[in-house]
Amino acid sequence: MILTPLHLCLLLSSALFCIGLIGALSRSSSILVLLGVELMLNAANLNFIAFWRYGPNPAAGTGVLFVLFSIAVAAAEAAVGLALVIAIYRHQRSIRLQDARRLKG
Amino acid sequence: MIPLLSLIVFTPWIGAALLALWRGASPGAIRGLGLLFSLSTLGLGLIALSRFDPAITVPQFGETHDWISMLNVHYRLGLDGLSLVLVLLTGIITPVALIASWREHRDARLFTALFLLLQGAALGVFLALDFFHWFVFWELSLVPAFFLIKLWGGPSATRAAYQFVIYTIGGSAFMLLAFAALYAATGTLDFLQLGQYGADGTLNVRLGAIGGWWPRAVFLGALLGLAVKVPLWPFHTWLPPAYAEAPTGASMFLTAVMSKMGVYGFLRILWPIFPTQLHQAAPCLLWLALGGVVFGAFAAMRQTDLKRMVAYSSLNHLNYCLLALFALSAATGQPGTTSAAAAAALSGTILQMFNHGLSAAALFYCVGVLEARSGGRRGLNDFGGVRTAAPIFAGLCGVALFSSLGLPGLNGFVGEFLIFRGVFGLAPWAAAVACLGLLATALFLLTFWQRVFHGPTGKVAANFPDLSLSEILPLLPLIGLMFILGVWPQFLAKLINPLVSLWAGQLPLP
Amino acid sequence: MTGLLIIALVTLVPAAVAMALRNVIHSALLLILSWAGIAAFYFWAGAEFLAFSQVLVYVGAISMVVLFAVLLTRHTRTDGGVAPDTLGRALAGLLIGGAVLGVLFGAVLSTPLPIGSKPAAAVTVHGLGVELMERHTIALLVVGVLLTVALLGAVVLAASDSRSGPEDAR
Amino acid sequence: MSLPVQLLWLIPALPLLAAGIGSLTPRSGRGLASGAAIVAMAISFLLSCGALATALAQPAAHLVHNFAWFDLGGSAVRLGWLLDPLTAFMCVMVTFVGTLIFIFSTGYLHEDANFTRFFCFLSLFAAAMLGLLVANSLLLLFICWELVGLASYLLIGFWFHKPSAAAAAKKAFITTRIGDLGLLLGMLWLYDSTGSLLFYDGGQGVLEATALGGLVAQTTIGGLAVSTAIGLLIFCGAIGKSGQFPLHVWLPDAMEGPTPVSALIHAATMVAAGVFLVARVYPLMSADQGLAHVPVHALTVVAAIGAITALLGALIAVAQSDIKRVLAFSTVSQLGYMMLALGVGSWVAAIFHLLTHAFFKALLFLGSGSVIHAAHHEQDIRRLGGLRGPMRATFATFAIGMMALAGVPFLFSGFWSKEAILHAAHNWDVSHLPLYAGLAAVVLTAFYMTRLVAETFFGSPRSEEASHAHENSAVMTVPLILLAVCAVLLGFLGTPAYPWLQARLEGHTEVHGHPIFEGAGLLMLSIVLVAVGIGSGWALYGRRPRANANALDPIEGRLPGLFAVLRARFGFDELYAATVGRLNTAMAALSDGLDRYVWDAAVRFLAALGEFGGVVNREADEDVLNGGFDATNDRLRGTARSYSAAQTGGAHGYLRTVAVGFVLLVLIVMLGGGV
Repeated sequence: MILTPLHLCLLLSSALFCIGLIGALSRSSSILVLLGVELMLNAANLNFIAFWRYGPNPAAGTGVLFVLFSIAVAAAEAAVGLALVIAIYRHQRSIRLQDARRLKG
Repeated sequence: MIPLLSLIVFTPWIGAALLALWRGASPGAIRGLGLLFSLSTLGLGLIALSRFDPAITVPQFGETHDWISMLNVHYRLGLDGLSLVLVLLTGIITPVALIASWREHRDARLFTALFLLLQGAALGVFLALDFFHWFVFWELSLVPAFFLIKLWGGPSATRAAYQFVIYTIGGSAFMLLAFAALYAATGTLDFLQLGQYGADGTLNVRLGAIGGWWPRAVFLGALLGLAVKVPLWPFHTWLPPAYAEAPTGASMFLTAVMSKMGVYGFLRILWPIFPTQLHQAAPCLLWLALGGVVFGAFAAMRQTDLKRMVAYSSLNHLNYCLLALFALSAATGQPGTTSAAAAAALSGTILQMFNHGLSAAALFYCVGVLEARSGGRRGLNDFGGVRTAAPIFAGLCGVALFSSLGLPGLNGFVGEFLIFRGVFGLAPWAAAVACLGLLATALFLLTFWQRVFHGPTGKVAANFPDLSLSEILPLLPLIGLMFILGVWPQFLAKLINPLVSLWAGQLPLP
Repeated sequence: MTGLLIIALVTLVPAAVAMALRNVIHSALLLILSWAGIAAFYFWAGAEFLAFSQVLVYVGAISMVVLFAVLLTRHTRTDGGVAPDTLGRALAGLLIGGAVLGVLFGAVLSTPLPIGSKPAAAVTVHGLGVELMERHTIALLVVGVLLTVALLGAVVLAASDSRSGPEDAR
Repeated sequence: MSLPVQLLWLIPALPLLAAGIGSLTPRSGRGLASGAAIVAMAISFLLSCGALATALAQPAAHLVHNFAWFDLGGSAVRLGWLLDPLTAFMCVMVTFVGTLIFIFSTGYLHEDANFTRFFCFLSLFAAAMLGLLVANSLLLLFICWELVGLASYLLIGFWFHKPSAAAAAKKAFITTRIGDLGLLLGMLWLYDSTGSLLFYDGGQGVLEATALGGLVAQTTIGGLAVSTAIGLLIFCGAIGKSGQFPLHVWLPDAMEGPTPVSALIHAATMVAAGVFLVARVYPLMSADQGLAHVPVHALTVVAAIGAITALLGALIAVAQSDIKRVLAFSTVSQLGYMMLALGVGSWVAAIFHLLTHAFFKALLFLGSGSVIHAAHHEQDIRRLGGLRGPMRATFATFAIGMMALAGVPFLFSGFWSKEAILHAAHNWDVSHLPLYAGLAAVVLTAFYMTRLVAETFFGSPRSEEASHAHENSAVMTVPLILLAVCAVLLGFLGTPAYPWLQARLEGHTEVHGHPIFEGAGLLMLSIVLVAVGIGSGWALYGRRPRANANALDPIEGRLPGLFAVLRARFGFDELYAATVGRLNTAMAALSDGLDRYVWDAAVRFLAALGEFGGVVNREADEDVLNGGFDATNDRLRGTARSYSAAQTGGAHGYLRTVAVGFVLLVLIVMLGGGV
């Protein structure tokens, strides 16, 4: 079993992902939940770069482009998500995620 | 370029819509509007007549628009000699029938609107060249007819109306299925295209490819739908109650125009599209048509209700048309068949359609007058001596009776003579048997005339005012045409002759 | 290899602390550090342009937005009190997160990953631009539209509704 | 003055125009209607004389003028006018007799309320008959033929308020229509075989050699030549119209009409049409004469029917007591003579007799009309009597008519024409039976006519009405006198010594007479027979006039059985009522029953089936399908409720579920030995 740099990169991204996940699962502030989700997204980006870097054809730049779009989408997501938080706050006078369950089926 | 045919079809519907929307219309306005819109057909029909070139045998004034391109359905209208004759007939009968209904005071607005709806649907049937909207018009005509019978009819009108509609729809359902199969096999619903497939045998090949019995089943379906409509004996039992219970105007229209839709269907659809199947079935169908001619006339003799009697006479007359057609189809390809006989049979059929429209409508009108004068009675024995009290009425009714009887010099003779001439050339024994029908017709029509008009003046006839001028008015065009066509049939013959010659010439004669 | 370890430390430790802190402002500030670490990783991996983008977007923009959001929602009730369900949820989160971590680690470690022999060719900014404008033009346009729509949506959602009546306050 | 054939249509058109005027004239316009009718008829008479002049100028030619009526297929249905001596003589006769009858009618129907209508119908009748005469197409002839039937229907039923008149009119129309159907079929057959219905068409007509040759060459059912079959079918029409056995039953009933109508029907128009028809298509009827191996020749049938009718009519006439019925049956009998003549091959003799008969029968009917009018519509000869005194002009003319009909020798026209027929029958080589029937009818005719005159005019009045009778006005007597003159003179056109009429009819321009003694034996025999008839009649009825109206007839007293049979007209009416009438009723009942109990029942059964299906369907819907659906729905709803409990609305829970699910999935994949 040889630990290559790619393995390390993947372990890094996995750890980051799990930190984000734990944050998102355990915190009740919706802002922090969003930040956790943001971390998970970043962890995924790390994987793209890692595979691009150590993949068979790094000259293509596909991974870079993918991450670039991903960042753009993440920016949009962050903006909309935080705006939602503010909207929820305005209605609920609270940013606790467990209070926002009015859409329950 | 004015879409003349669309105008012909839809102008009555515009009138119907106007009447339906105009809530506070006065009776005078309703009558005027109704008459105006129903006369539009005659006016536009005359324009078509003036521009019509009889020498061109394909449908003229054609209008083709894509409609449902996914189903290869097109909006196609066209007018050939046959359609023109029927459009003119509709144009003449509808205003007359509307005027005859003027004594109908109950909800005249709805009555007139329904009538115009019926007129438009009938015209659509005569002009459509694509099965899709042809069938829409065909079925649509039942709706106003149903309400006209049910709401304004006699005591047992509801039953008659239901019987009429269900029976007819039952037949049409089979026809619809048949055409669905045709569409599946050929991918088109265009009559002319289908006619071509029928003539060159493509249709049989394609239907046969589905299954061996399909060509026959499809033919039978289409036949059933049309046979009920005409009606071919013995699919006629809806006819006497429906005609008898309907209000006078509706009876006139039903017998004069709607029954023609069936015969038209035979000529336009069944005969061109299914020549081989019809040829196989014709010897059998010939018996049925003969049954209609003979039994229809004899059954009429037995009726004591005048309207039922006239209804049976309609059955008898319409079966002459079918007799000619079936004789033609049965004889196709047989030795001894001449195109002269074929042309006579076809011309006779078309003329008979027009003539029967005139005379049957006039007879129903006369019975309607009797009914109105006697407080709703129309028994054969309720009258007597009416001629003494109302000589003008007796005279006009007599002309209608003798026209229906086929007296030479009046219109009925020409059609019947040609049919007999054709049938004799194609199936001599059938012509000989059909003569019985002629005799019985004379017998019951003269009985009608004798019991109602002759003899000592009866109770009803004692205070029986003669026709007023406004009552004579609707009869005059009918009676006038009876004389004109009786003496000068060339008027109609020249319209249809090139078409008929073409049809007769196309038959595979030996 | 060392660089990568340093980067991992810089990235993971602030992230973990940020998720554990009670004060949201502090969490946000620590996360900026973590994002910077990720930018460093990009740089290390040879994607310089991405590293700059990461800095600009996350460190520059998103962190500011987060801070604004925190400030806007802060003044009434802090996320202070530990509700009865909070502890249980934290425990469940740790448990599940640990499980995921274990699974992922197991998966990564049990997979042999051969590495391409070629060293990474530098992707130039010029090359990226050409790629974006030629092969991915449509995607670029779509992203542009997406950003515009997201911006408008965020404005609409966050804008204080002046007409908000009692039924909105429900 | 001569009339070109192109204008021949004017002859029927003028009375038609008068009919149109009459139909539109209000009841008060008596003068207009009758005036128009008489003037039109008189002008037609002059035109007919012109036509006669044209025809006699070239008697062998058939002058025709054909035209298309309407297009049919590649050709057209064509009609036309035909002018030959036959047409011309008939036109002259019809218009002349018609004019006199019209004039007579103005007096006879003076008091009738429907006077204008009467003249309208009369003109229509005459127009139809004239149209029939000038037709060069069997189709046009048939059209006019039917119109004759219509007009006779209207006129016989003129007094329609009398149920008997209405019934008689219907009977006449229907009975003749039975024959007409034969004519129709014959016409169709002819049309189908030759492609034309024109009589003469420059070699293409159906009566010309080409067409006839074709028709004779083909055989049909029973080995008959097609021409024979067609001829017999056409003859059916003649049987109906001319009151031949077995369709003679309508003719006596037709006496219900006003007497001028009877005169017109019996003399000039309707019954003559049948004889004319056979004479017109004579080339067709006689085309099969050359064939040896056919079962029957058309003309043989004609002769047989004619002989039977001649004898039958004469026998029945002996026992009738209504003055008009006696004359009616004498018409039947005389028409039988004409048919006999046609059958034995001498159509010119038939036409000769037709012409003379027209005059003296019109004379007799108008005379009887004069009597009836004078005696206030008393028609029973047993209640008349003694009219010789008060009605001198009527008596004199009636007697002339009677002698012409009975065939009193030399002076009277009936004698010559009847002799011509008997002579022809004598020369017929197939059988002599028609001759014997004819000779028997000669005796009977003389006998019953003597009886009629004796009962009516001799003796003393036997009723109130008869005793008050007096001579009618000049408008009625002058036509009688004119007709009487003609009844005498007309015979000299066709005596054996100088048979001018026959020669012209046959198309010869010069006349070949025979010495009168050539057939002297037959001539003497018939003179003797006439004498026997008149003598026995006078012996029975003239010498000892009936005492009162209820006295037994002398024959009735001696041979009551025979007399009853004759009076009942051999029971033909009853026979037909029992057979044809019943068949008809049965047929109607069958048709109606089929409708009611078979077809309608079938429809009802189908409807009931449908209804039953509906009921079954409803039950099935409510109990089975609906119940099943309801249960399924309940269960679904319960399940859904339990599932929806997982839908907490809390984002944490969802995220947690996803994570757990992810772990589980990965574990499954890894432990399952997949990747």
